[in-house]
Amino acid sequence: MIGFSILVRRDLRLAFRGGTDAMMGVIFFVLAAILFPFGVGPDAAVLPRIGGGIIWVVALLAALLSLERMFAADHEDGSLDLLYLSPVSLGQLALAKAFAHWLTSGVLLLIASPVLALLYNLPSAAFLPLVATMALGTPTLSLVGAIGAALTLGARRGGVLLALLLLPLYIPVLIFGAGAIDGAIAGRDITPQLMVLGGFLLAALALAPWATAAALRQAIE
Amino acid sequence: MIGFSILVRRDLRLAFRGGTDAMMGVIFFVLAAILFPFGVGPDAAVLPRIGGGIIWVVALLAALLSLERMFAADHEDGSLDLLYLSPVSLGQLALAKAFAHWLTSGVLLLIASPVLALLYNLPSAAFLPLVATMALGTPTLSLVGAIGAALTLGARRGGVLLALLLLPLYIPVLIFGAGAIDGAIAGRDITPQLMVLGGFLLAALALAPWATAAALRQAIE
Amino acid sequence: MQGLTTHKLGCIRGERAVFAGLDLALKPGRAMLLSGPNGSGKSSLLRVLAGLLVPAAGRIDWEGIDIAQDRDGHRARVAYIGHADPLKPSLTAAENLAFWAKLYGFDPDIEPALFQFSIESLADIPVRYLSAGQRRRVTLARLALGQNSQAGPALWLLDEPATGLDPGAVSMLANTILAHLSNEGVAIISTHGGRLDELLDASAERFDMGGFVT
Amino acid sequence: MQGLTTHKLGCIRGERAVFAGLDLALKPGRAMLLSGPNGSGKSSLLRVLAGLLVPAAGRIDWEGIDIAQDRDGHRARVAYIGHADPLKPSLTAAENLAFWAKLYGFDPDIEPALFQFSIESLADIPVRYLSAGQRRRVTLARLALGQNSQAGPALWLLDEPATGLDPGAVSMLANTILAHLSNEGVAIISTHGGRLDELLDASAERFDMGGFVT
Amino acid sequence: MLHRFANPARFSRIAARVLPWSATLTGLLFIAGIYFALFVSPADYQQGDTVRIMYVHVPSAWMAMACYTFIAAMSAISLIWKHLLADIAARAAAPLGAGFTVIVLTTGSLWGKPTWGTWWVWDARLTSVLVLFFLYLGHIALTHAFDNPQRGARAAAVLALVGFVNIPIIKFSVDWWNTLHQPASLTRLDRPAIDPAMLTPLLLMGLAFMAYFVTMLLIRMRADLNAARARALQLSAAE
Ligand code: HEM
Ligand SMILES: Nc1ncnc2c1ncn2[C@@H]1O[C@H](COP(=O)(O)OP(=O)(O)OP(=O)(O)O)[C@@H](O)[C@H]1O
Ligand SMILES: Nc1ncnc2c1ncn2[C@@H]1O[C@H](COP(=O)(O)OP(=O)(O)OP(=O)(O)O)[C@@H](O)[C@H]1O
Ligand SMILES: [Mg+2]
Ligand SMILES: [Mg+2]
Repeated sequence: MIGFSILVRRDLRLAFRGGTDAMMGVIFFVLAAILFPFGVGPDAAVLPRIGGGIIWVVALLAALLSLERMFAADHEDGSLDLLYLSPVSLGQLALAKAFAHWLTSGVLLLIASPVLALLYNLPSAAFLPLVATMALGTPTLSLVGAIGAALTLGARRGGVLLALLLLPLYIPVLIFGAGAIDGAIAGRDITPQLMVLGGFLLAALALAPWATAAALRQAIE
Repeated sequence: MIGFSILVRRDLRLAFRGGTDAMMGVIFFVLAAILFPFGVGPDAAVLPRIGGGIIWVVALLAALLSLERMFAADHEDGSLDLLYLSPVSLGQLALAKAFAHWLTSGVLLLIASPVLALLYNLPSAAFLPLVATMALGTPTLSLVGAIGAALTLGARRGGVLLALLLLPLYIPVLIFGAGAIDGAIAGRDITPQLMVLGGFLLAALALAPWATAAALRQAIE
Repeated sequence: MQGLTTHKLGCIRGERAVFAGLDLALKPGRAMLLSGPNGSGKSSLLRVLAGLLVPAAGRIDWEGIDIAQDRDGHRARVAYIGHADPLKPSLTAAENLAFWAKLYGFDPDIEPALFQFSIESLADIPVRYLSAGQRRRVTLARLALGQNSQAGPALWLLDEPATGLDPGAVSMLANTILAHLSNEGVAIISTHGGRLDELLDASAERFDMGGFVT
Repeated sequence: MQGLTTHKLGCIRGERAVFAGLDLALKPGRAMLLSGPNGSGKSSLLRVLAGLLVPAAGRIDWEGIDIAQDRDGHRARVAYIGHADPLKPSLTAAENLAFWAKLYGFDPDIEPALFQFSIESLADIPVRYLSAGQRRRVTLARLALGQNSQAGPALWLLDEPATGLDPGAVSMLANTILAHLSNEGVAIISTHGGRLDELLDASAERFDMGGFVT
Repeated sequence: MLHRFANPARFSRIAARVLPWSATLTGLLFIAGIYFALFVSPADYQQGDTVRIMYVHVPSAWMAMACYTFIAAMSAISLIWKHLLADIAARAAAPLGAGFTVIVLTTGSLWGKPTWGTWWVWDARLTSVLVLFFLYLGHIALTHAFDNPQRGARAAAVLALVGFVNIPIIKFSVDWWNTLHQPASLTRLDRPAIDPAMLTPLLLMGLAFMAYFVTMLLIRMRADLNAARARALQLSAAE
């Protein structure tokens, strides 16, 4: 676990110094959310209706955006070789990377989302579900994203490929996340959706580090 | 002009081989457009209402996305030094880079947008205006984006900075682009909006290469 | 058999055989200088020995035991320096080194390592602002980190470590390597000739990869 | 005064003076070997001479005329090789070279240049798959491109060009430089000693940057 | 180098022997299946003749899932035992699976229009099949994304295993969430809830799809092996 925290702290420091694109995700998130009213027209009573969905889609795109270079810099400058040779296992590395990614994107999205909810005039019943689904969903995005980032390391047209690979894996999270908010607005019980999102998270926690490690092992050659 | 076409062809080849992120923009565009119905709920009659705005916002984000590395790779591997020392002026380089960026993102967005309009069930009156505003607007995005990309070369937290710099410059394009589509759906004359977009494009064509060249000159040291 | 031996080692990269049938033997306390024309497979061999590349054929033994039997043990005994400098431009030299020291469980005091390569004054400068040779020194200081720790790596695999170093720094590197050898360590060093070769001459075997290109 | 001269040249990087009061003079047909410890400013000097960095003080004359008077003319006479290899990994060696040849208006036939550095067989391999020395050869082949063209650059500024080259390739490089000098060209080459120095010895001045570090 | 192809060589020989039989069987099963589906089985009292879409829709749905399962199994073998044939089998099966999935999606939409009144709804069954389609596409793209084919195979294998979680979701989506789509009536633990007159053509078509898959798989694997051997010969000739 010491290795884990060393790795997380390094990634956070790099993100803070601007060495990585993780922060980009949040800026993107807020920016995109601000842009939508300009595009759609702010007067429309339509905003609260679509707000939950838009916030979730944008969160997903923001996660995707910052993922591509999760391992790329370390791959290019030879750091990945050294990380592999270190006493820390690749599984732990994967978990640390995903956790750092979540801290620099997911958590900030989480904090930003109530503000956006205000911006979109979401009914107050939607606030808690929005934050809850984000809290359950964004770690899954980071964990699953790590698999994709590792799989496409050094691939031709990596960015496109990454999007293609992650799209099917992200859609379920999106559906249940946005579904819960809609449900809450309609006054329905959203426990089932939260359970499913929690299940996704548990499955991702169990599977993703393993799969990411396997993918990284292939990328080192 | 020979230099211009050599540069454009190189960038296209690199994009095709997957060396750059330009194509990422389009995939992102289509992907985002596919995701929205998942998030917003497809049954809603709301999709055609917000379709034009969404398409424009997503186009803008797609342009932004592929901009960050417009000059970055050339900066890192020393190619920018050689480009500067070549007989081709930095202004021409800036124009070539923006044009290549537009060919690999804007044009594809242009082609994809009618498909998305279908997907969103936009009224048929909106098709031509959508394509026309895209045709006038996306080159402006590329040209203005080149300034931002050059300014943030080697800067700390470049991505965030880029987004912050470009956001205010992009919003006018977005407002008039999305406004034209709404106007067309409402049956109004959209010539004024198209004129404004055309004006933006001319201004960008005149100013952006010069500003980009100045920014590049600062980045080489 | 003590030290490192390879048996009929072969390597394939991108569907093309780089070398085949390679037999090496290196006793503790000795270095091996790998030479050979560009593209003859020196870097590939070092990566295979480090366990970064899986050999297409043959095996590698350490103290007579196949390293494939004990991957974790092998990783713990390898110190690898590649062509690239695995440094983050936005972190300072000291931060870069401290990270690797902590991750590898080395002594967290990096001062002696900085001193060994005479880069104390660069410690707090972001690597982005260092010259090529200064960066290389920071990379090499990692070797000193392991050396100054209790159970540092025994097998050093150095891929043209002297690239970009001035003569003074080459001597520092040579001294570091000689100290490692005197500790019963093993070092395999790829090189194209130069001062480092001369300084290590007395303690090194030589191996020319030229003959094994397939 | 023929050739290149500098007067009281000074350079500041990152708010720190790297060197100051530098006076150089180099006649056509001569090379200059720059040496000096890591961080002494060799690369910085070469970048200043190339016009990539603006000097903080002093001036640079070519054939007695200040280069600041004629930036475009100066750019056209410079061939610059830096520490990094400006090659795109996804393009083949031939595509990379052909691009620079076309952009600089050199002879588009790159065969002789490939031949000069003995990399004909690598022409169609993406640079991604080349070894470090093979990449360096591709970078250097750019010099041959200009040389084989009608009015190639007269001022070569080479920053540790022999990095990663095997002895054979160093000879190819030395021959290329000697041919350039015999054409009344000028070359300034940073180096840490080694074979290239020996091969160029007869046609080169030496200059130690060590004394100008501020 | 040769020992790597010794085992595949044996595979090629066996495949050559099996192929004519499986191809013939495929043809016969298709003829019988189509005959029963079009002429023997009755039209549905509710849906009329559109019910005959089922005889394509359901077998291709089975095969789309079975094929993915096959790929996942091959991927596990490839990752654990590093067996060359497993890589090749997975690579050969992916486009076939993608094809079956396209058939499910199109026949489903065609069927949906008359019965549900819409081409498409975003319910769990339909969505998870769409996800399956994207997974196939990702698998194919990843396989070919690297200059080193082995890297592509390994990366795709990891993806196949990760994506396998989708298969139970497709299978049980109709039970876990109430959807428009038909729940399982045939592949249930108790007795099939379907008229035998409809069961016969369905089973015949299922077997025909299966035989078609095996035949195509063998053909594609053999072609792949031959290409690899040609490349190896070329390289050794160049040296
Ligand atoms: C694009 C839309 C559709 C998709 C993606 C789809 C997908 C599937 C899948 C994956 C299965 C296999 C289930 C299993 O073996 O457990 C299946 C079976 C079936 N589908 Fe669809 N389907 C679609 C539309 C329809 C429509 C419109 C109908 C008719 C109303 C229909 C009727 C059936 C029936 C009767 C079965 C057999 C169930 C069983 O006996 O197990 N499907 N479908
Ligand atoms: N981009 C930069 N910004 C600020 N300072 C820099 C930058 N690049 C180099 N320096 C500093 O300028 C000084 C001279 O660096 P330069 O690269 O010219 O040295 P050098 O003689 O080429 O060294 P080497 O032999 O290591 O290549 C060094 O102290 C270095 O730290
Ligand atoms: N990632 C790769 N994929 C495919 N082939 C590669 C790869 N890296 C290197 N090669 C090829 O393998 C051969 C050996 O390369 P290697 O880097 O081991 O040579 P080297 O002896 O270290 O050369 P140098 O002296 O130039 O560093 C070369 O022909 C090279 O083109
Ligand atoms: Mg090498
Ligand atoms: Mg230097």
